[in-house]
Amino acid sequence: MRRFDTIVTANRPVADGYRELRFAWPPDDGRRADDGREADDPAPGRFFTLRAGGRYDPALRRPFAFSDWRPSGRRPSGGEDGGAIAGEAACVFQLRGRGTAHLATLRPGDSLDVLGPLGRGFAKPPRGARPLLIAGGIGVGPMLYLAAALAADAAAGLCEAPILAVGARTAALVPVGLLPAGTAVCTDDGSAGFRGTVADWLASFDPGLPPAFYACGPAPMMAAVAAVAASRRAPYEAAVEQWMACGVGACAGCAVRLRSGDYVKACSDGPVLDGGLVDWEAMA
Amino acid sequence: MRRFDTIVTANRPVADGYRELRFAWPPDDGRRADDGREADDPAPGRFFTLRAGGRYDPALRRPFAFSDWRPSGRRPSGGEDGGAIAGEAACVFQLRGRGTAHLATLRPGDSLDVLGPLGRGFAKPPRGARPLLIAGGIGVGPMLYLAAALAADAAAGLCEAPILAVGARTAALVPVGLLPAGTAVCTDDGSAGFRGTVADWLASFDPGLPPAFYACGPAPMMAAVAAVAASRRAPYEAAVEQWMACGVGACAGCAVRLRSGDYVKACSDGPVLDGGLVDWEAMA
Amino acid sequence: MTDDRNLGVTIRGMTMPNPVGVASGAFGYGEEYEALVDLDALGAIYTKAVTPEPRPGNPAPRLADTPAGMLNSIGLANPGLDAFVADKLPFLRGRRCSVVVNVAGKTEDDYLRVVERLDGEAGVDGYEINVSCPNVAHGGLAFGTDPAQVERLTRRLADARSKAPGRPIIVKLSPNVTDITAVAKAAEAGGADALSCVNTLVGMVIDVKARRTVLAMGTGGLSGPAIRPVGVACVYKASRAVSIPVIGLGGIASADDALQYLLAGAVAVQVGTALFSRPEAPLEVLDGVRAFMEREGVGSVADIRKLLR
Amino acid sequence: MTDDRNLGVTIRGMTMPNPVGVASGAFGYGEEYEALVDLDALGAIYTKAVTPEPRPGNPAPRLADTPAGMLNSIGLANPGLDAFVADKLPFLRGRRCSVVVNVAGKTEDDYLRVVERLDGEAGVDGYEINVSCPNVAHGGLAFGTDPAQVERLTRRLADARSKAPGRPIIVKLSPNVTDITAVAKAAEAGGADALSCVNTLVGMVIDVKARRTVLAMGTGGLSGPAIRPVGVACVYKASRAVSIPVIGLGGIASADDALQYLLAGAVAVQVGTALFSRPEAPLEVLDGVRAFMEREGVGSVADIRKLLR
Ligand SMILES: Cc1cc2nc3c(=O)[nH]c(=O)nc-3n(C[C@H](O)[C@H](O)[C@H](O)COP(=O)(O)OP(=O)(O)OC[C@H]3O[C@@H](n4cnc5c(N)ncnc54)[C@H](O)[C@@H]3O)c2cc1C
Ligand SMILES: Cc1cc2nc3c(=O)[nH]c(=O)nc-3n(C[C@H](O)[C@H](O)[C@H](O)COP(=O)(O)OP(=O)(O)OC[C@H]3O[C@@H](n4cnc5c(N)ncnc54)[C@H](O)[C@@H]3O)c2cc1C
Ligand SMILES: Cc1cc2nc3c(=O)[nH]c(=O)nc-3n(C[C@H](O)[C@H](O)[C@H](O)COP(=O)(O)O)c2cc1C
Ligand SMILES: Cc1cc2nc3c(=O)[nH]c(=O)nc-3n(C[C@H](O)[C@H](O)[C@H](O)COP(=O)(O)O)c2cc1C
Ligand code: FES
Ligand code: FES
Repeated sequence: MRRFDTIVTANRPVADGYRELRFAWPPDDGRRADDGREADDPAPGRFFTLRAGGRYDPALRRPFAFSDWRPSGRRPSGGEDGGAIAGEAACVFQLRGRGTAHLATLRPGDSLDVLGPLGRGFAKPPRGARPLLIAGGIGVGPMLYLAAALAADAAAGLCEAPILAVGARTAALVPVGLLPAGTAVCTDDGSAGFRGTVADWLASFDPGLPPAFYACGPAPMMAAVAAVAASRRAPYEAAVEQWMACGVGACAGCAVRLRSGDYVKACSDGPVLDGGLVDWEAMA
Repeated sequence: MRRFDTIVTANRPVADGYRELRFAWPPDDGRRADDGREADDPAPGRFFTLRAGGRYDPALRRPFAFSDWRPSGRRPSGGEDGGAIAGEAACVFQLRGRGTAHLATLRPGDSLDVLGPLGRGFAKPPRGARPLLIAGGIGVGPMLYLAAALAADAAAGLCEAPILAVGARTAALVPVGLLPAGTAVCTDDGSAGFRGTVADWLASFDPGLPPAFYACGPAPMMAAVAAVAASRRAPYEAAVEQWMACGVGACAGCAVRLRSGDYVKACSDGPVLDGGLVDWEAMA
Repeated sequence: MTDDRNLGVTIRGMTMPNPVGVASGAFGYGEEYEALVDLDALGAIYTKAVTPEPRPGNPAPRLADTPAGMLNSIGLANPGLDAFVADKLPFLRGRRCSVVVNVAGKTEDDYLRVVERLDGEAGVDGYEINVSCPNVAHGGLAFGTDPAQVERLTRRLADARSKAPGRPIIVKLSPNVTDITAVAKAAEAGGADALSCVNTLVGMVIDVKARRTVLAMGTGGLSGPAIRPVGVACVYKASRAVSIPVIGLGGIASADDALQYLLAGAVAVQVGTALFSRPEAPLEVLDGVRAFMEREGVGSVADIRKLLR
Repeated sequence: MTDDRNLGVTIRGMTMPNPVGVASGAFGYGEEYEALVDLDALGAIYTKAVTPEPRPGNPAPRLADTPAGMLNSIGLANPGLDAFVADKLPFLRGRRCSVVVNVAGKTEDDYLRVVERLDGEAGVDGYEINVSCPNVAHGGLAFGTDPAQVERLTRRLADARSKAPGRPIIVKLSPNVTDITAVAKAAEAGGADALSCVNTLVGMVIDVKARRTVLAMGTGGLSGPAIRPVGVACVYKASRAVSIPVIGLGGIASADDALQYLLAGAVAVQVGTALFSRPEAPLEVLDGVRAFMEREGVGSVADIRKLLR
């Protein structure tokens, strides 16, 4: 984890009100460790915070999940540029308020103030389980990244192939260009893919294998997945969203209520939590 | 006077820590009236305020004097574009704090929020008097504009040719590229032109005719010109600087103390005031 | 579509055509902004403070820039009661919007003199009693911080109102107090028809390079978006402590800001500092409040607060 | 070049290596920021509040974004005295910077319990008494607003300090009072060794779309650059009302901000909210203060205030 100033490499619309922001990732940062949980590993489910405006306004940085990350390196084949591959990270963000409005104005080459990687990412699926990835709204970024990572793991024989489902109100809100082949698209109005919520889709879907749930999205969706996961006695890795100040576990600002009544910190205990333990009602 | 959103046309450095900002002036605005004092006339000595940052931070707009203004119009000869000439206004600004730091980042095509024209500009010189224009620091913008206007008037036989003197600590602070031929440059360190302050220069300068003083710059310089003007019993049109809030005479925030002890408003009674009446000590 | 009459706000005998006014001190006496703002579209103009005698105001500089805000130490600069009536009131008379005169003074008698004299003048719709001015000394502290004195002053003013009994007395509260509900209740007990909430917070900016305070007076009043959360909390508390209407202000720059105040319990709002940045701000605020009421199907401005969960 | 020893600030038996600390609640118990900030370069760590019992804190959401600031209603969430000593203090012990424990509680006895227990523990250099916490009810108002109670509590704490008599009692003042000098004098009279100034202002943000307060608790504490002018004014007044040292905080994000406080009369500063935006802010502040002292030829931090004209 480190605060650093870097450079925007791309910033483009990917759906109505959604953009993908890409930026250079410093070469000496974020080498992926083998256990996938190392402090500097930008693993799926982990996040970073951006300064989204002036020096002190907004006073709070804005958190975003990695939607992609590639370390810098060298192509073994070399080439004109000596084979250098620049490191890059990305997020998919929704335009919500003043912070994201500012981020939308950034152009390639603009400076970007990043703090990360932060938080706990997704655990690996149990052997023999089918990873079911459910994304809604701003949850699409981290699930895309997780889908890609699990697909690579599956190709290497480390887990079963993941299935990604993306839910949205209507087709225009789905970042189709970013979705891997085979993604189940669900729209409330039926304008693309399955008509209904991802929860509806889930109810009618047979994963073949015992499922392992992964989800990120609005609280009602997260709660619906929790119900399905509970009924199937399946593990549920849920990435939560909560206002943050420090992002490092120091301020206790990002409290998430568990069904036990206890509070955990979204930034350091999460953002990935056991979805069966979270009090989703309190998050709504 | 009007608040409007326009477009930056140019923004370039003109000296160490000084930039010239140019922007489109709306076609239906600021037609110059004959008496030179019309509400919408961007005359020399008048100013405008810019929003220099976000929607509400800074909360106070920043005032700048016109350093140039050209109305839109049509070339009588026509041409490919039908002879259209776009209106344009400009200021020369010094990088001081957060507002001007923001302005320095603006690029051609960026939007600009302008309120103006505001305030009272310079009076015409008395017939037969030699206009002596003294600029220091951020005062250079309005004096350039006044020098150009008086030169045009002089060419039309309406007044005597003006003489412009520009003072700075050192040569690098002088926007040489903007100065008309014949400008007397004074530097404290003698790195360009006359070695010494503009007041020193003035003391040794013989205008030939009875002088009419015009000045804009730091308070000590303004006070020195006041002394010279008083000793020569010459008129002194002095453009003052004071923090402003409304810019239109409503808030009484921009109070400037006169030697009488009364206060006047820099924005609506000025910014051009009778330099002999201002309490320059209180401005320092 | 909501009928525009539903935007009206009545306080005692004064009916403001809509809930969005311009705050005292930020809009002069109206005339100065005529070229920039359609005055007839405003709900009310709260004038710059009027004192019995002309006041030159404080030494300069009187302004400082702060994060998302500003400091002022204008010091009640105003032409005085006679000049107000002779030179400023004629322009204000006959405006479609309500005209509320902000009243200030050094002593209680000063306040009385202003109200008694203006009661005889047409064109004034109400009085906003500036008891929160840092310049009116009272035991070393500002006037409006002592509930007992606020109650007494309010009662004297309410009693004095004979010629124009329909004009409301609106007491303007300071946020610089330990307990704003105590002052609010005191004003209500004294007979205030409404409260306005809040005046500026006491603040200071030091120019480190020059090694002195930016304001010649040292401290000044902090206003602008920076103080909005303080104002909203004050209105929330004050409106629950009294049964007279509360007018909210402090950092309102957009409709969303105004709606925060209206949801917190205000029946009307004022726009101050935001005028400096965007003179058309009050009209944009009004448009947004109107759109909100239509969208939410709210019948009157005073009903907006009922929507708060 | 200024010898770094001149940056030291001594309060009773505690000597902070430099005047720049990190504010209570913004830096946890130090450990959380270890990867981001060189703790040994700080002047002091003021811990998150410690109460006798563990506290889960307030319902969520606990944070809101405001213009140039933020609201928090963390609610003194902390693991309690025993867990603090067992789990947090060992990490803090042996840091080069001073460790000031922020003490809170529901009753006066709660405060005493924390100080008495910690007096027996090495690694604590001083106590910051959080009498300005909106959660400690006292006649409906926050504790720290009543001078008599502040004096009594301070006296009890100062008297109780037996095992570690060198550790200073620093009373942290609330800006939510009519007269901060009255509370400052009360703390001094009770035997406080220093004051810290200011805690947060009471504020509220309403989510207009959701029609409810953003914070689950309704109101929260406003911090960040927005409140800096209020903090500077409070330090200016408090430091002139007492002869004990004052530590300034509230919206400090840069050296210039810190120097405003030091010129206003503070002998040291704390950085809170700015840490969230820029964890290295306190070190940048320190560099800037050091550079200022060298440039101006000031021999000690406490002499900076003498430069104010
Ligand atoms: C760990 C984590 C990962 C996230 N990943 C993504 C992502 O990949 N893509 C994405 O688009 N968004 C993501 N978010 C949410 C994102 O941080 C907010 O949308 C963003 O901060 C909004 O900033 P703003 O200034 O535009 O909106 P604001 O004007 O500040 O807020 C607009 C509204 O959004 C809500 N909001 C803002 N921030 C948060 C937050 N942190 N938690 C809950 N509600 C909030 C508020 O209720 C507010 O009303 C993530 C949040 C967290 C905590
Ligand atoms: C009528 C008028 C015309 C002006 N014309 C020009 C011009 O043509 N070119 C130019 O460079 N500047 C001009 N100025 C000054 C210009 O407005 C300030 O330099 C600018 O506002 C600084 O903004 P900032 O945010 O960069 O600095 P800040 O960080 O806000 O201020 C930096 C320092 O500048 C001083 N300062 C800032 N604004 C003012 C002000 N309005 N009056 C006095 N002191 C101030 C303050 O003391 C402050 O310490 C003019 C001012 C007035 C009143
Ligand atoms: C320049 C200025 C002058 C003010 N003068 C007065 C005044 O004369 N009387 C008064 O009651 N309030 C006065 N105020 C306070 C405002 O009316 C208002 O209460 C305060 O600024 C908060 O609102 P805002 O944040 O929208 O500006 C003044 C404020 C400013 C900025
Ligand atoms: C998230 C958060 C938690 C805080 N917790 C405490 C606390 O436990 N005890 C305390 O005395 N002050 C607490 N404060 C107040 C700060 O220490 C500080 O007084 C205030 O935030 C003003 O400084 P700033 O603007 O630099 O943040 C907290 C502030 C924040 C933002
Ligand atoms: S954001 Fe500070 S603890 Fe999570
Ligand atoms: S800036 Fe408001 S009167 Fe001049």
